[in-house]
Formats: sequence, C-alpha cells, structure tokens
Amino acid sequence: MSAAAAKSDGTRPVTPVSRYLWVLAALLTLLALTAGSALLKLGSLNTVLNLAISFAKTSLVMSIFMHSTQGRRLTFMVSLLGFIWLAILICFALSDFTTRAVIPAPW
Amino acid sequence: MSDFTWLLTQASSLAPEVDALFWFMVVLCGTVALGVICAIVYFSIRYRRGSDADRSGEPAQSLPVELTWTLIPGVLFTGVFIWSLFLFVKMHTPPADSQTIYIVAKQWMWKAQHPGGQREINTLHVPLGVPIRLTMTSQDVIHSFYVPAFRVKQDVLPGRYTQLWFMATKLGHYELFCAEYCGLDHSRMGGQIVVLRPSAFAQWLEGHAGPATLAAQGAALYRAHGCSGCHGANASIHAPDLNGLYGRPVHLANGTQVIADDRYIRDSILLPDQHVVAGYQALMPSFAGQLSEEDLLAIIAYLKARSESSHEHD
Amino acid sequence: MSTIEGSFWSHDYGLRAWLTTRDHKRIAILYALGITFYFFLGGAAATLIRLNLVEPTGALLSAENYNKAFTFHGVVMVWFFLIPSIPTTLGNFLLPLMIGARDVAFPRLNLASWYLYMLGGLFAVAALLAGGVDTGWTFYTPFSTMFSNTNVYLVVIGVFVTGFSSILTGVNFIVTIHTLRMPRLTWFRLPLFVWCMYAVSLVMVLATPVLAMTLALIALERLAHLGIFDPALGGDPLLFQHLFWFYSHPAVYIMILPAMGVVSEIIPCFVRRRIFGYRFMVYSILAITVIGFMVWGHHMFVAGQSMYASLLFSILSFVVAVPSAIKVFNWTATLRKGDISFEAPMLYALGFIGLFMLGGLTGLMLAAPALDIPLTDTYFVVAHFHYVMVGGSVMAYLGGIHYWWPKITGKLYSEGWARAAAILMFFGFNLTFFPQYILGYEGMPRRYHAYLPHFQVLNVLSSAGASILALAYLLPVAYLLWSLRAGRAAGNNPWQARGLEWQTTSPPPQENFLSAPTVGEAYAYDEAAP
Amino acid sequence: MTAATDAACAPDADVHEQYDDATQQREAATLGMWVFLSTEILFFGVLFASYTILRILYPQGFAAASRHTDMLLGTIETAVLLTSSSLIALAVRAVRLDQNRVAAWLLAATATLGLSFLVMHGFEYYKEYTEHLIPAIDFMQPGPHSHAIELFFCLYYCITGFHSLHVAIGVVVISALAVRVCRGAYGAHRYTYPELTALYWHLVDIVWVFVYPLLYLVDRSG
Ligand code: HEA
Ligand code: HEA
Ligand code: HEC
Ligand code: CUA
Ligand SMILES: [Cu+2]
Repeated sequence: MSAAAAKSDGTRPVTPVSRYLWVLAALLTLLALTAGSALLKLGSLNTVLNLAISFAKTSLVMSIFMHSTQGRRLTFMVSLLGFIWLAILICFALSDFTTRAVIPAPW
Repeated sequence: MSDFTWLLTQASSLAPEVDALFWFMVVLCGTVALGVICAIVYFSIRYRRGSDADRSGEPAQSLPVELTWTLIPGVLFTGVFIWSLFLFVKMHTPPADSQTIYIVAKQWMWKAQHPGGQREINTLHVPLGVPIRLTMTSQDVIHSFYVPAFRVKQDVLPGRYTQLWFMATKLGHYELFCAEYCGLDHSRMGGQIVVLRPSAFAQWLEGHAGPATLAAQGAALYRAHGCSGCHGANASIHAPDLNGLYGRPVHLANGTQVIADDRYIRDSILLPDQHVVAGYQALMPSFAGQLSEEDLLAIIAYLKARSESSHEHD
Repeated sequence: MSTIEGSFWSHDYGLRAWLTTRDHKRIAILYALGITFYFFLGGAAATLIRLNLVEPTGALLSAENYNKAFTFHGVVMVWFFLIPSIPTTLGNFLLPLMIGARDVAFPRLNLASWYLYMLGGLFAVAALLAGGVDTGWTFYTPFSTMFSNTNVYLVVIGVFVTGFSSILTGVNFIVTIHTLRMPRLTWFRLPLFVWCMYAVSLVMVLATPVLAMTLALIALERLAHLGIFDPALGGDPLLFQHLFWFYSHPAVYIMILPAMGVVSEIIPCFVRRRIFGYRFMVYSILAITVIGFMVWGHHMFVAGQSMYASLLFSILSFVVAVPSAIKVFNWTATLRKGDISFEAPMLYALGFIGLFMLGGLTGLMLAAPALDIPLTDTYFVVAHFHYVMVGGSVMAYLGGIHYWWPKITGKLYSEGWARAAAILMFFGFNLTFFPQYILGYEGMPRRYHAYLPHFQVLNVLSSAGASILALAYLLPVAYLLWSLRAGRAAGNNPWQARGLEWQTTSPPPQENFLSAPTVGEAYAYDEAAP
Repeated sequence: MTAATDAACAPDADVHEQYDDATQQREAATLGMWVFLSTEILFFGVLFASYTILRILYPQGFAAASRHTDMLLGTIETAVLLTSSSLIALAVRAVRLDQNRVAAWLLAATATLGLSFLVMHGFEYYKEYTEHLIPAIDFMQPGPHSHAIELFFCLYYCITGFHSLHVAIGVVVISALAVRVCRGAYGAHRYTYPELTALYWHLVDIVWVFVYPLLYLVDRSG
C-alpha cells in the first residue's frame, strides 16, 4: 500500500435515494428563486443574488452529487482549485479595468 | 545626436530622476551579485575536493539564517518599490500647466497636431523647459511612443487615448522610436523630437501655422456634423451644454461620476450610450466611422478651448 | 552492448514498439528527440536574427522575413522547446524512478501527450512552410486578429494542441506524485526535483487552459470578427493582454522551476552535502507557484493599464522575487564546508546560479515600473529573458542531461569535452547577451529589423557571441552521441549520488526496479550509501 | 509494492501494473478527473472573465442584450440539466448496488435530458437567427447599444457553444455507458468509470448554473 492511500480503502457508503431527491428539490427551488428574483427590480443586488444562488447550487452539486466533501481532503481541495484560480484571474484583471478612469493621483 | 555615448543623454526633467533609480538598482544588484559570486568562488576554492579545509559542524539548516535572507531582500525590495512608486506616479501625472499636443499613430508613421493647427509627420517640435502633455491614439494597431533621451514611453492604442508627459531640458534633436511591434515597418517607424528655445519654438509655430487652429478646425467640424444643432443654446433637443465641460466632473445616469477628459469626450462622441449624462435621454447618435481620429482630436481641442474661455469668464 | 541488455532500451525492438510504448522512460526518449529538433530549429531562426543584425540596415533579411524569424524563434523556443524540455524528458524519465514507482499514473495518457506535442509541432512547422507568421510570440491584438495576413491560424492551432499536451502531462504528474510514492516516502523526503515537478504541473494545469481558450478566441476573431479584443468593435486589446500574460507569466515559472529542481539535485551530489535549508527550498517553490500567478501585469506597465493596477502588480513582482532569492542563497550556502568536485554537471549548475541571478536581478529592475517605462520593449528585456531562459533554464537542462546521461544510457561521455563545452557556453552566452543589456539601456527597441548605426558595435559583439554559443551547443550533440558508441560503461551510480533513481541499474530495466529500493531522507550525503 | 490485499478490491487483472491495488488505482483516476475538471473551469473561465470585463464596460448594452435571450427556455434548460445531474448521481448509486438495469435506465434518461437540452438550444439559436442576433452570420440590431449587444452575443455563442459541445460529448459518452452498464460491465466493485463520467456531467451542470443568470437574467426587471 502506498503512503498516500494508506488510510482507508476509499469506498464511501452509498448515499440514500431520498438525499438525492431532496437535493434535486432544493436545486429546483433555488432555480425558481433566481428566476423569480430576476423579475424584481433590485438593481445591482439582482446580480449579487443570482450569483449567490449559483454558488449555493454549486456547493450542493459538488458536495452531495460529486461527494467532494466526503472523500479525501485532497479531493475537496482540488475541487476548489479551479474556482480560486478563476477568482485570481478575474479580480486582478478587474483591478485594472475598475481603476482606469480615476486620473489624478492624490499627491 | 547619433554618436554613441556610454551614458545616455539626459534631455528631460524626468531623465535624471529615472537614472538615479536605475543606477541605484545597478549598484544594489551589482553588489548582491558580486557578493554571491565571490562567495561561490571562495567556497569553490576553499572546499574543493582534496583541500584540507575544516568541514566539521555545519548544519544543513538554520532558521535564523533563512529568515535573514528572506527579510533583508524583503526590506530592500520594499524600499525600491516605494521609491519607484513615487517616481512612477510622477511620470504618470502631467503638471497642471502642461501644454497639450496631439499624436495620432498609424502603420508606420507618427502624426502630430499642435493646438495652433500646425501638423507634422515623424518629427515633433517642442519648446525647452515647458511641460508637454501628449494625448495619443492610434488608427490601427498598438504602437508605442518612445524617446530614450527623455526616458518616456507609452503605448498608443486604437480606440482609446493614452497620455504621456515630459519637459525637455536640453536643446537638440532626439530619437523617437516606435517600441511596440506593429507589423512590417515597425523598425522604421521612428522620427525626431526637436527641442527649441521657446522663442525659436514660437517662431517655428508661426512659420508652420496652418489655415486654422486646431480648435477652429474643431469648431468647423462641430458645425458641419450638426453637434451645434443639439448642443447649441436654442436647440429643440434636450442635450447638455458643452461650455466648460472639459475637465469638469460629470454625473452619469448610472450614478457614477467621471471627469470629462479627452477619453470621456471621445467615448461620448463614438459610444454615446456608454455613459449617459444624468438627467438626459440617450438620444445622441454615434459618430463612429464619420469622424477620423484627427477630427476627434480637433473637436476635443475645440471643446477644451471653449472651456478655457468660459473658465476665464467665471 | 552489454549494459543495454535487460534494460528498457532492449525490452522490445522496432519502430512500432517505440511508437506504441507506454513506458515512461521510452516516452521521455521520444520527447527528447522532438525537443532537440525544435531547439535547433529555433536556434536556426536565432542564427538568422543575429546574422541579420550584424549590419544596421539589416541587409540579410527583408523586414517581413525578419519579423517572421523572431516570431518563429520565440514560438518554437517557448512552446516547443523550453516549456516541455525538462518536464517531459528528465521529468518523465526520473519522476517515477525518484518516487520508486513502476510508471506514471496514466501511461497511455502520457503517450497521448507526446502525440499531441508532435502534432502541435507539425502545425508550427506547417506554418513555417506555408510562409511563416509575423505576430511576435505574444500575438498582440488587434495586429494578430485584424492586420496580420500570415498563417496565424496554423500557429495558433499548433500552440493550442501543444497546450493540451502540457495539461495532460501536468495532470499525470500531479496524480503520480500523490498516489504512487513508495511507502515511507513522505512529502518532506522527496527530492526537490520532484517538488519542482509537482509545482510545475500545477502551473501547467491551472494556466494552460487560459492560453488555449484565449488563442481559440484569437482564431475566432480572425474567422468571424467577433471583436472581443478589437477596439473598433468595442472590445479591448488589453483584455487580450491580461489573458495572455495570465498564462505567460506563470509559464516563465514553468520554464525555471524544473531548472531549479535539476540544480538542486546536482549541487548536493558534487558538494557531498545535504542541501541547505531543504524546507525553505520547498516553501519557496510553493510560494513561486502561487504568487507567480498574481504578477502578470508587470508586462503591461506602459500598455495603458491603470496606474493602480501597475503598482499592485509591481509590488507582487518584488514579493515573488524573494523566494528566488532564498533559493540562490541556499544553493550558495550548500557549497560551504562541502567537498566540491567540478564535473561537467556541476559546472553547468554553477553557471546556472550566476546567470539566473543576473537575469533575475534585471527582472527586478523591470519590476519597478518607473524603470520599466524606459526599458520595456528594448533589448534590456531581451537580455533579461535570455539570461533567465537560456542562461538559466537551458544551462540547467544541459546540466541535467549530463548528470543523468549515465543513468539513462548506461554510458559515460568524455568529461574533458563536456567541461570544455560548458565553459565555452558560459563565455559565449555572456558575450551574446551582456551587450544587449547595454543596447537596451541605450534605447534600442526590440523586434527591430534595422537599427541606427551607433548601435552596431554592440550588435556585432552579440552576434559574435552567438556564433560561439552555436558551437558550444553543437559540441554536446557530438560527444554525447559518440558516447553511445564508444563510451565506457557507467555503472549504476557513477557520481555516488543519493536518490532512488541511482539504486537501480543503468540503464534501468523496463520495470524500473528489480528489487525495492531503500527509502531514506533526501540528499543523505552525510550517511553511507544504502 | 505489495500485491492487492483488500478483499473489496477487484481481481488483479483489472489493476494496471503501476498500481498496488484497485483502491489506489481508483483514487488515482478520481484525482486525475478532479484535476482535469479544474482545467475545465479555467477553460470556461476565460469566457467568464471576458464577460465580466465587457459587462463592466457596457452595463446597459449587456442588460439590453440579455433581454433578447429567451428566459423561459433558459429556465427550462437549467431545470433539465439539474434534473439530469441528479439522475446520473442516482445511476452511479444503482451501479454500486449492482442494480444494473435501473442504472442503465437512469443513464438513458440522463442522456435524453441532455439531448433535449441541445434541442432546446437549437430552437433558441434558430429564434435568434430570425431576430438577426447572430454575429458574423446575421446581426442587425438598430438602436443605441448595437455594439455592446453584438459583443454580448459573441460571448453568448462562445459560451453556450462551448458548453453545448460539452453536453454533446456527455450525451454520447453517457449513452455508450448506459449500454455497457446494461450488459453488466460494471458493478459494486467496479464503478470508477461511471463515477468519473458522472463527475464530468456534474461539472457541465455547474457551468450552466453560472451561465444561466449571467446570460439570461441580466436586468430582466428593467
Ligand atoms: C525563465 C523565465 C523567466 C523568469 C524566471 C523570469 C523572472 C522574473 N522576471 Fe521576467 N521575463 C521573461 C522570463 C522570465 N522572467 C520573459 C520571457 C519576458 C519577456 C516576454 C516578452 O515580452 O516577450 C520577461 C519580462 C519581464 C518583465 C516585463 C518587461 C517588459 O516587457 O517591460 C518583467 C517586469 O517586471 C519581469 C520581471 C521578472 C521578475 C521580477 C522575475 C523574478 O522571478 C526574478 C527573481 C530572481 C532574482 C531576483 C534573482 C535572485 C535574487 C537574489 C540574488 C536576491 C538578492 C537581491 C537583492 C537583495 C537586491 N520579466
Ligand atoms: C527558450 C527560449 C529561447 C532560447 C533558447 C533562445 C536562444 C537564443 N535567442 Fe532568443 N528569444 C526568445 C527565446 C529564446 N531564445 C524569445 C521568447 C524571444 C522573443 C520573440 C519575440 O519577440 O516575439 C527571443 C528573441 C530573440 C532576439 C530578439 C529579436 C528581436 O527582438 O528583434 C534575439 C536577438 O539577438 C535572440 C537571440 C537568441 C540567440 C542568439 C539564442 C541562442 O542561445 C541560440 C543558440 C543556438 C543555436 C545558434 C543553435 C545552434 C545550431 C545551429 C547553428 C545549427 C543551425 C542550423 C542551420 C542554420 C541550418 N532571441
Ligand atoms: C441628436 C442630438 C445630438 C447630436 C447631433 C449630438 N449630440 Fe452630443 N449629446 C446629445 C444628448 C441628448 C446628450 C446627453 C446624453 C448622453 O450623454 O448620451 C449628449 C451628450 C454629449 C456629450 C457629453 C456631455 C456631458 O455633459 O458630459 C458630449 C461631449 C457630446 N454630446 C458631444 C457631441 C458632439 C461633439 C457632437 C457632434 C459631433 C454631438 N454631441 C452631437 C445629443 C446630441
Ligand atoms: Cu508602430 Cu511599432
Ligand atoms: Cu513576467
């Protein structure tokens, strides 16, 4: 046995059907919530809310359907990698686009 | 001018300051490099195989040592960064009393327009000791305006204005290069900056005066394209008054506030719905494709002139 | 040919056996062939560049051909030579050996990566044959999308395909290191080379998709005038630059991290000491990997990027230099109280430290935006990156080839020739590229087909250096090939090195280890060999 | 390199030579898949990053453009994908419980939902074609925000096109998998491949979960 796989044989217990169905119900409710809230006039809050709901749906899918939180911790960390790096890309690029017009420096 | 000197000429007010940082870095990095190289050579000789140097008692790690050479470079780097920060901000901030000259780049030439309507190609005449601000744009691809003797460089982009400033401190002719790769004749897209005494510069301006000043050309375009029809005093359409607009903060319909600089005015003309002024309808049509980059610069110069005269009346 | 018998070389004969092999060692050899080919192809382009620049008027090539020459040089050297160089050859060969595994985790995927690499390379060569490309290796828009009428599609497809090869190699290595280590081979017992392979795989996996998609968008813009990067249609050319450098700055760490790994193996071996500050070496590898993703904007200081963003990227560029500093100091400290001998690999490694340091320090100057304004897009930058890439990575690559050559082939090369080549390379290199620092400071812009006469002296020096360099690169080809025929048998561990790869036979058998190797701490040069 | 010891493991014939045992092999494959999925996120990430930046440059234009998309179809498509995702999760569960027929049906249902997603997208594209909304093929939008709308639709087609490509690949792979599952190729001790396929499908779903509000719901109330 290798060092990395030493802990267990890696098989997780089988998730009950009801759990999957509950998640599906939750996902569809969240979908209804997004669609509904999009029709309300909330300004930029609309976008924030939409994205928050998207993240909620994502965590449901990742943790229950994809079992990202139930296996090894490594899997969980890897599952976040793409999102974190995408955040780096977007945030640093925005640091340029959102501060461009402000011209004179304060000193 | 094109003699080779080991020290590059310093012909602008920024040049000595940039050079100070540059040589400081050369000395700092040189010292560190020399130190490391000396250490390597010394160890290599002292501890070469077969030498009788004492080799006992050396640990393979040491936290204090590691922290020393983590923190010392860290502190030095921070210092250099702060120095460079102040200089960089200065290089980015034209003094308030700068004179503006407009530059339009295209494959593969530089076109300059002075406020008085004088135009030149691949040369730029500037007065000694006067801060000059260049407002630049490109008709096609990205170019870069580079004057080594002034230590200034700025990319020139299509669809956007970028700016750069310098104050020449030495008479003479200086090389102008295009520093961003722009296609076939990138290496020939050069020219000269001619620094003249202010009196000689004034003379030069007079000698090269065009039929009309840039602002006057702008005024003509302003009428010809029907801007005055909406923005004029007795227009039937509800459009903002453009007197005094240049350099003033503008409230936009989306709640933000911007300074009406060259770029803002350019965008207002080409992409009018990008920032709609608070309290107005997005009625203005886009003039993209109808006005060349030079026309736009002329209109901006005209609006700027109007603002300057209206500020005087305040 | 007794050493070859029973090794992976003789496991199976014939072209078919090689082209369908899943043995990581054979795949490494296949890669090495491709990579050497592309190095000399890129070198041929460099030869044209340097010949052309002997004369201020650039009489040898037309402006158009000159532009194609440096574009081809950059594209080939970056994507088809340097990025795959160490990971796919030394990495592929050694990674499983160093962790005591029988192969990488996904051998078939490994072979697929090689095919993708070759396919991508074919596209690049096809672009050359079809007349070349003239966008520069950076493909800046709108030039590359709307103005260039050369074979942008072919090159973009080539790089895109090779990108997948990188990604698959990265996935493979990450999984291999996580799951196939020997029992008791814990993370902090891994050789630094393995750590560097791990880090580099992460960068490949996280950065390369961005490049691939960005290049796909370039192709779409050309095809359908999308306008995302074209200001004439409302797009933003700086968006392209952000996306491109989000990949391409981390890519420079793809090039340097493996080199650092190689040097970290060579130095302890020829100094007979444990590497100084092992843990800090590991931490700095990880720091470079992560922070390296947050500095890309230092390529855009004069591009029209916001001043505030420039300052942010600038400070982070200084921060990312600190771990490199730690590494340089630790290598130097390893020499202290050692028992140093100067075989060829060690000469390369020492050359690496010096040249990488000079390149890195000038990188530091460029990271200060106030200095970057005059220096960017001049030969100062060209000198900077050749110091780190050629003086750094290529030196280390050659050092690694020499160090592991006996392991890979079972033969010893001529030590005298090898030292001569290393020294010649060092001097040729400095003569080629040091003058370029001065040229850059004097204001000579890069990518210039012709230049002002007063730059000529330095350019001639540089070209003279390049011819020495060319000779120095041809020498190893000769004596290494010769060693295959006439070299002495190397024995399993000619350098008395530690590390699991030295515990098997040279060359290793197809299944890597006939009996399980003994695991201990890395670089245990102060202990008796197992 | 000991031989497989775990009783729960598959016969050794299934284990490739570089692995000690089936568990290790399965962990390697799963980890590999997850790493690959991160690269997928970054592939799409380029498009999302471009979207973010252009939307910040042209907020009104993007709002106007988004109103040209079909919110009803978009919402149904989202529901379809979410449902298919839970079906494939159930399918993997069934494989693990050796319920091969159930699993095969669930997979078939998943593939069918995926297919219907593609068909709905086809309708959308056709509708947009008739409304002159397809850049480079037939784009004609009068009015103030024409450029921004065009950019929005460029991204819209890049994103949904690339996503539909993923869906299409998924449909093919899942259909093939359904057949093999039905033939009993997988079971309680051999479910790595179905599980990896499911991971892929979930990721395709997750991407859509972000595409939906970003493309269909910008300023619907305006
Ligand atoms: C292997 C590749 C490689 C590596 C490792 C690096 C490393 C670094 N690079 Fe370089 N770079 C390139 C390849 C590389 N670069 C390429 C290819 C380009 C040009 C692309 C193009 O435009 O075509 C480029 C361009 C480039 C630019 C843009 C120039 C321009 O176009 O204007 C900048 C600016 O910041 C920069 C900075 C740095 C820095 C800060 C590091 C740091 O990581 C360096 C860290 C190392 C050290 C600093 C040395 C060791 C340290 C010490 C000994 C410490 C002691 C020092 C003190 C206490 C002072 N690089
Ligand atoms: C790994 C990367 C790598 C490597 C190894 C090299 C190696 C070399 N490079 Fe490279 N270079 C780049 C990466 C690299 N370069 C990049 C990314 C650019 C930027 C491109 C751009 O601007 O877009 C660049 C640009 C660049 C320029 C600037 C061009 C310009 O801006 O106008 C120059 C100029 O001197 C140059 C020179 C050299 C030289 C002399 C070598 C030497 O080290 C090469 C020595 C090797 C040989 C000479 C091969 C020996 C073999 C033979 C001699 C056989 C030849 C066969 C025939 C002639 C049939 N390079
Ligand atoms: C059809 C009428 C019309 C025409 C013609 C027109 N404009 Fe406008 N313009 C407007 C309206 C309405 C606004 C305010 C809404 C907005 O910002 O889009 C405006 C806004 C502007 C602004 C921003 C003003 C501010 O206070 O920030 C500028 C600058 C401008 N126009 C310049 C021009 C120029 C130059 C031309 C001619 C080339 C021109 N306009 C032609 C109607 C017009
Ligand atoms: Cu214009 Cu280069
Ligand atoms: Cu960089």
